[in-house]
Amino acid sequence: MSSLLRIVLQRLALGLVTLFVVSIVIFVAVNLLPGDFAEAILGQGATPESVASIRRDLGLDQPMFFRYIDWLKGMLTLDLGTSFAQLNFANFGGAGTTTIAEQIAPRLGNTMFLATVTAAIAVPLAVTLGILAALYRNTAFDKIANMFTLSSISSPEFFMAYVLILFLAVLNPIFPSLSNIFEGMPFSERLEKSMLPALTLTLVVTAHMMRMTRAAIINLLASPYIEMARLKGLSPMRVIVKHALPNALAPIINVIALNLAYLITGVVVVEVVFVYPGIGQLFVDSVKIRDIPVVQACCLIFAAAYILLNLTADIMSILSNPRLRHPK
Amino acid sequence: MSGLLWFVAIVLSIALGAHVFRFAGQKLTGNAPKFRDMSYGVAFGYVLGAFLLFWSVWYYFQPKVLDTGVPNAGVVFFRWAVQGFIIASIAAFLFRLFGRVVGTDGSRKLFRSMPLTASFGILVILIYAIIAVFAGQIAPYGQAEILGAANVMAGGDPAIGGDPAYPLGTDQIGRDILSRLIYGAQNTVGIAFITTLLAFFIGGSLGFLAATLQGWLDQLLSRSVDVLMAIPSLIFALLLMTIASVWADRLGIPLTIFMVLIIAVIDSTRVYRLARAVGLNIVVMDYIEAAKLRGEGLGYLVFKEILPNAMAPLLAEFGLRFCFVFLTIAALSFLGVGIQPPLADWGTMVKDLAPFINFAAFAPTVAAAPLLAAGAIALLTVAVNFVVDWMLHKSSGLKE
Amino acid sequence: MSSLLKIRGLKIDGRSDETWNPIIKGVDMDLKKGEVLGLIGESGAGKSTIGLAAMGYTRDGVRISEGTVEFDGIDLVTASAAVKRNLLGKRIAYVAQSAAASFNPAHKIIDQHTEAPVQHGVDNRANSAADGMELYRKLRLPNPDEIGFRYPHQVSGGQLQRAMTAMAMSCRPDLIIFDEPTTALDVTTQIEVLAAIREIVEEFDTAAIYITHDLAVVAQMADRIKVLLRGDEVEEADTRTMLSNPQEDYTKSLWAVRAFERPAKPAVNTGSTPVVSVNGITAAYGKTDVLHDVSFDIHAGRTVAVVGESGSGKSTTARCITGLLPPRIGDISFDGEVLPGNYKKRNKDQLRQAQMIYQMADTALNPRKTIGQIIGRPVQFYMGLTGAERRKRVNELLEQIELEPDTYFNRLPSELSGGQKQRIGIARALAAEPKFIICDEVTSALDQLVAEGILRLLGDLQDKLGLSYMFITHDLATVKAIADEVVVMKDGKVVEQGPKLDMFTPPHHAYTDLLLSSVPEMDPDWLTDLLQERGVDNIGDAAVGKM
Amino acid sequence: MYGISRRGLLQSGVAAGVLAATGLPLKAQTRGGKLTAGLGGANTSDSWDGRTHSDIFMIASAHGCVFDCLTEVAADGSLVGELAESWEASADAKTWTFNLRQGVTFHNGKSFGVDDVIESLQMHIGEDSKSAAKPIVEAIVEMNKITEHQVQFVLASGNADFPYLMSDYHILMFPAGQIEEAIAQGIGTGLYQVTSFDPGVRMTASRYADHYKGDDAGFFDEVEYIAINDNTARMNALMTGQVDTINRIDFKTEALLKANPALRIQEVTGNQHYSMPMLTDVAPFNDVNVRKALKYGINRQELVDKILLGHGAVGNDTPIGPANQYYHADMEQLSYDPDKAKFYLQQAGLDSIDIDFSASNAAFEGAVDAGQLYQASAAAGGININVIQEPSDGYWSNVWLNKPFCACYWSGRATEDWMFSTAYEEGVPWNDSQWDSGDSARFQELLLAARAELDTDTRQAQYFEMQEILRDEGGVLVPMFANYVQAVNNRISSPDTIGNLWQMDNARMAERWSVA
Repeated sequence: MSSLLRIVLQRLALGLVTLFVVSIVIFVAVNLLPGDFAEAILGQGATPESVASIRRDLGLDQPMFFRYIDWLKGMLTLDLGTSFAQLNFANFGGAGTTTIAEQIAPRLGNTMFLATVTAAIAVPLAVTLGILAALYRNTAFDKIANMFTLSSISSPEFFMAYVLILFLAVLNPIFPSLSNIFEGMPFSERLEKSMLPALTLTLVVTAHMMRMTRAAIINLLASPYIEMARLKGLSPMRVIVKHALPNALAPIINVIALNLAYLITGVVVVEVVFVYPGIGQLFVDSVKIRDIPVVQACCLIFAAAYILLNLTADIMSILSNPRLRHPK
Repeated sequence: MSGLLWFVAIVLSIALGAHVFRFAGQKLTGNAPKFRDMSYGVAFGYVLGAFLLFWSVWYYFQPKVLDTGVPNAGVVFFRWAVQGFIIASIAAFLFRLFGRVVGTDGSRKLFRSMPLTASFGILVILIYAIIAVFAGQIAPYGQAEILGAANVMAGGDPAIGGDPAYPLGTDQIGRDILSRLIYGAQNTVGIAFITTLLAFFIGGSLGFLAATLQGWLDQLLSRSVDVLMAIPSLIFALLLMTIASVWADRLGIPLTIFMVLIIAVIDSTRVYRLARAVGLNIVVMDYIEAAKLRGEGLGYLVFKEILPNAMAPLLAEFGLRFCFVFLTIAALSFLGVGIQPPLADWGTMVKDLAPFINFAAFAPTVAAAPLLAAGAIALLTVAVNFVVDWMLHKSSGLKE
Repeated sequence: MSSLLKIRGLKIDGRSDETWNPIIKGVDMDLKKGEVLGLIGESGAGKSTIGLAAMGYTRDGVRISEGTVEFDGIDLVTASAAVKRNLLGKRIAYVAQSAAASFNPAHKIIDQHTEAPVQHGVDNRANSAADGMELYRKLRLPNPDEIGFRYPHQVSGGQLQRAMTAMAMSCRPDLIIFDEPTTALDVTTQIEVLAAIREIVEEFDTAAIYITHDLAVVAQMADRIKVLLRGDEVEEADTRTMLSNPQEDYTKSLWAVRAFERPAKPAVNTGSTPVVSVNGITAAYGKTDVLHDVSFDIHAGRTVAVVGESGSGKSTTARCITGLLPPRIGDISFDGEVLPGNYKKRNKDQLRQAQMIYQMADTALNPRKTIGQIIGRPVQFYMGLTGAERRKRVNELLEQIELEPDTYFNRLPSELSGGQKQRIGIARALAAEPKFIICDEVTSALDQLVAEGILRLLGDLQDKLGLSYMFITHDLATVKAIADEVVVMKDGKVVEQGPKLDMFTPPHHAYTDLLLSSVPEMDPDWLTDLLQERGVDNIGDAAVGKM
Repeated sequence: MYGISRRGLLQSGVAAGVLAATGLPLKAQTRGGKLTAGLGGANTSDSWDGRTHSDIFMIASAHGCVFDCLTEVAADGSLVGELAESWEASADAKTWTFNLRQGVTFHNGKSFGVDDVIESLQMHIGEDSKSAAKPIVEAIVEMNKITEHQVQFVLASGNADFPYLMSDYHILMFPAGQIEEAIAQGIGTGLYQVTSFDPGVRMTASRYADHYKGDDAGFFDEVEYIAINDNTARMNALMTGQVDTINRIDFKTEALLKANPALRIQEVTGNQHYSMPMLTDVAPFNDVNVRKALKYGINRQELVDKILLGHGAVGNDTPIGPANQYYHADMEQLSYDPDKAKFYLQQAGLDSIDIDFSASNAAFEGAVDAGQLYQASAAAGGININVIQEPSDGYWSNVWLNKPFCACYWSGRATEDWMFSTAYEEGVPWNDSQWDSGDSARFQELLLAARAELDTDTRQAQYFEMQEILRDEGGVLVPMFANYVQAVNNRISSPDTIGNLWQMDNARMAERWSVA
């Protein structure tokens, strides 16, 4: 058990180091964003004096290194800082500014909600279809499923989104095409409004998950212990559930984690199409007005989610491996 | 609510049908093994398939125009889809037949073992290649040519603002959309292809180098790649493209070149991973050891011993990466930072034409233009995926 | 009692490139209750396919096209899936080649053991588990009450193989198919498993089909032997008859292989400089030493066989000699001159002088290069020959390894048979015109007839070119056939070394003794005798250090 | 194209806003229901701070729903009182006295008075203030509280337009002493009280029960403004009935929208204009003949047709548009005439001329295309225009006011004086043509005179003359005015007269529209 713990801790440490390096990369990249908040927000009114005054107020005249240290300090205390917009607003004399954390939390919550709804539809669907395709491989079912999944992997998300809008919102008004969810909305309405983006994402990720599940199961079905189980006269169901699935868990978990990571980070396009107030929208909007602290925070959250999910997958597959769980 | 009831009723009747089907099959065929050993799920599948088939036929023959005079857009689109599917199948079949008769022994053998999907894929790729190369000859107008009438509607129906001279209409400054769609093949596909090549050049050579030399170089490269890969690619690309857009402006270098570089670098991380993994598998082979012990240099090892053996998985990956790059470019263009006008590009076209989708209900042809642009993207990636899928299946070495 | 299993006109097809090709071309078989039938044949003979077909089971891409498989009056070919499921595991059981792969890694051994009885309703779980422990005890597994609660990876290969036999016994079947159950094991481990299987089969009077490619093994296990060749039946007879009086040419040639032995060479002059001298090398992977103070010499024109079980350090020694693993202590000298430890520091000539032939010809030849390129490269690299000269030299080499140059020059390795590939490996080594060649298990992946051909070729080449060989093998028969001197290794140490004759005449070191005595012989009574000699209780101890 | 109205004449001193409220409902408007609007122009940095407002979402939310100003521009362009009941000026237009409406309460119950006015105005001044309304408020040298409901402003110099300036959407009335709280929560005196606000996403408000505007305005029980910056999504929301109205419709689909019987399109021309300023102190633009040549070399109608797709009106090189009170509509229109362009070039002693024109789509959508069209048309007059595409980032700080000839955008100003004093008065920072007395002393003279002139007719004559000067000699090409185009679902009825000062009926659709 101790070796297992050590491996898990090692992975965690590696994840943290990666996150740290990623934070530097993000910081540098974001700070290379040309033009700046002052110019972006002032627009036509950007006289050199007003730009300089805003820059001074926001601390943009500090060297990058000091800004990074400040930022990192904030991160370590889970303080994401305050957006330029809010800082600028504070400098106007306004008060009651909201921090980025407060600003992002509901957005992240919305994105997570979308990801959860999608996962709730996509994961069982994909795993079931994957198992079925593996069981009935090379049959018409498998081939049709293969064709459909390949097609849906291949289509750009926005295409999927528009096709769904066309069929489920315009031609048959079943779901609203505008996902303007907000806090305090009843769950059922929220669900209804999130349905189209969730379905779009489902189409995108299901295909991938299904194919991977299918491949993992087929890979396993060729292994001698499955043959052994069959030769014991076990029912096909039992062979799958008792003998194949436990061993297919690691790859399946991996695929699910990867796709969840994708869901949280890859939703930008879908959020833009459906006007879904998620973190992807916030990111795009913030890039537009060069609100660097928000862009940084978003990027870091994306990267952290990505690293965390990969880490989870990694650890889960370690945990699901009996060799590591029960060392000699 | 009634919709839900209908749904439940249909599912129940299919479930019942499955039972009847299996039972009847067993009785009628005198308990032939096919029916005797048929599980309930399979029977359900057959009945469901039959149901869908019947429904499709029924739906296909619904009237195109409703009693109220409004076009039944669903049926129109469905007919297009079905007709497209049938034409595609026939074309793929004929193409495969052609391949089986004409060509060298090797190519004929290849075509003999080819599934229809793969031959369809190859056919589509060929057609795209031809369109891309001969866009200038095929397109009725230039991609940036501003014609007299702006905002002509697609479909050529003057009643809703169309003009038969421009079957897909013109955009807001009067460029012919059909021509732009054709030129889009050149730009979108060409740029994606170059980007993928570059990504493979960078990722592939570094990956093999890491696999062959191992040690600190491998560690350094692999950890850097880990870091780059921890930043979601679309987000990273978006960020870098925003940065690049200004540098492009300032330096007067087309943004497209930056885009090619950025996507190539981001994508090369994935290629690196694969090349390194494949390389590591090959490096442990005894023939590599034999070459090393012979005293062969690094160049010989990488290019003469490793590369030829890595070609199959790399080629398959090339297809997949191409699709990915293609979709990324489309997505970036869709978000407004990709290929810049006046170059015609499908992603931008989808974004620009998307509002027409809203009008599909009463003018189906109008919605066709954005769907065609998006469909052009989808069709090529589907085709490439079909071919790659077949290649992977054939070599069977590196499935997923 | 009529026959338990009756196979008539069994034909099986395999699919390749979308067409079905026959792989079993009509086999008949009868098996009475309690009888053990040995199925013997070389790779590709269809042994396993027949074994599985006897259970009414075919793998993917394989189908029974004709014939009947009647088990206790039920035709398994036409029986419904449910009927077959009811028989499998309960009345017909299977023991696979690799227990490590055939036990599900996710479940404990005892859970897998009880699965068949519980699922078939033969017994409840508790009773079945208790019975399992009883069987483990009978099979002399260590800690029989506890071993079942381990996961498969926590148990050694030989023990796992016995546990699988126990699992096959769990429902007390009428018939067990043993599919090469000892092939993957070391000789010393093989004995225990063989003994266990034989004992338990006898005790429960279970009929069995024993599939193997090893004549000596089948001689110990089977009442009758059936010889197969490429999906066809060659002959069938009871064991003693078959051994003493084979009828068919093919069978005879199989028997004859075992008699091959090269004449002994005169003793080495004392004082002559050995070609290769391994001087007290200690080497490590990471921090653990895997070789401890290994020393031996290889003289010109001589073959030194390095013998030992897997993990004994044979291949590591080879890696040290080639310079792939620089030794931590000690050195290697070549013609009296000390070589740099790392191959990268050796010069071209030093590299040229020592060549290597690998076990797996598949991985030793670059599959993307033609034979001409593979052999031509060292010719060009070392000798600087190009164009027609190079082609000429390659042709010479191909002739030396007895392959027709014009036929093979442009072929790819995938178009060759296993033996031919191994010959190409030899030619590639020869192309460097070396003095010394390391042969790493060069015959262990080959069928016996082919292996013999390779050994003969190597011997001839040695005579012709005066080569020295270091011959790494775990197979003592090979040692006997070609070695001049023998080095026995165990756990990274040299246990014993000397001329072959000395080694095969007692007294030896205890380990050498164990090793030698564990090699099965063609005598049907060998196992019985050996067990008596060693004493039943000592069989388990034979596997010291193999836990 | 309707809704172009002329502002009624205002006599100095007294406000017309004696009757409560705005607009003049021509038909009975039903109360109740909900207005859902999908608006572009929202940002995550949005807040209730009026000083930062610049785009429609917040203007419609704050100025149009939650907050009030002292005065209000009605749909027909006339100035009426909002929180001020009446006002009068001294003869020199320097001292203004405003009588505030009584009995008005903020949404938190605080009653409205002079202190609120003074404090709300003071928000905009101060050294660090970045308020867009700073120049307006800075002009006030004294604010005197006369009674609880009467306030006096003393200006640095006379300004007849002062009451107009008080209708500016930045100058919202906040509760004194609670400004921070009011900014955080959106507490104003407007018709609607905030129920939720999510910056860059959504704003909802409900009708404030006892509002002083009574039954004649604010007909909805609830309003919901949804931020939809994406054109397609906005259109889609309207088409699928998820919103009742949207701003800035996509011209591409206009024909199809018009064909939809359930919708109608509102289009008005306001003061929003696209311009091409040249620096009149830089050669060759310092030569009035070159400027004239350039004015004749541009094909304005073509620009309107191609850049605005017809959704606009040709400009006459003045920034004064139909929404201004003294818009000189009958002034002779400049038109494309390459011969005249050639003629004026010859006057300048040139046969042909090479000119660099800097443009970026940051100036306005299609600016680069406009440059190319200009290039094509000007060539016939011997003017060789070289269009330089400038980076979008930093366009306003690096190109505008720096490059001698570039593309520019102005949203326009409610009053002539405000517009002129922002960009045409000698020495002001945004004078993007360096227009000064050296170019036209008469213009600068008139500007000062008209500012303090309380007599309408005199003022009109002065402003007309200024527009003529700009047309003939000015350093700014104003080729076109862009229309405000919005679409409304027929479920919602709107008055016949639609405000043209700002999009969405002067951002006051929640106040003026109702359920049909």
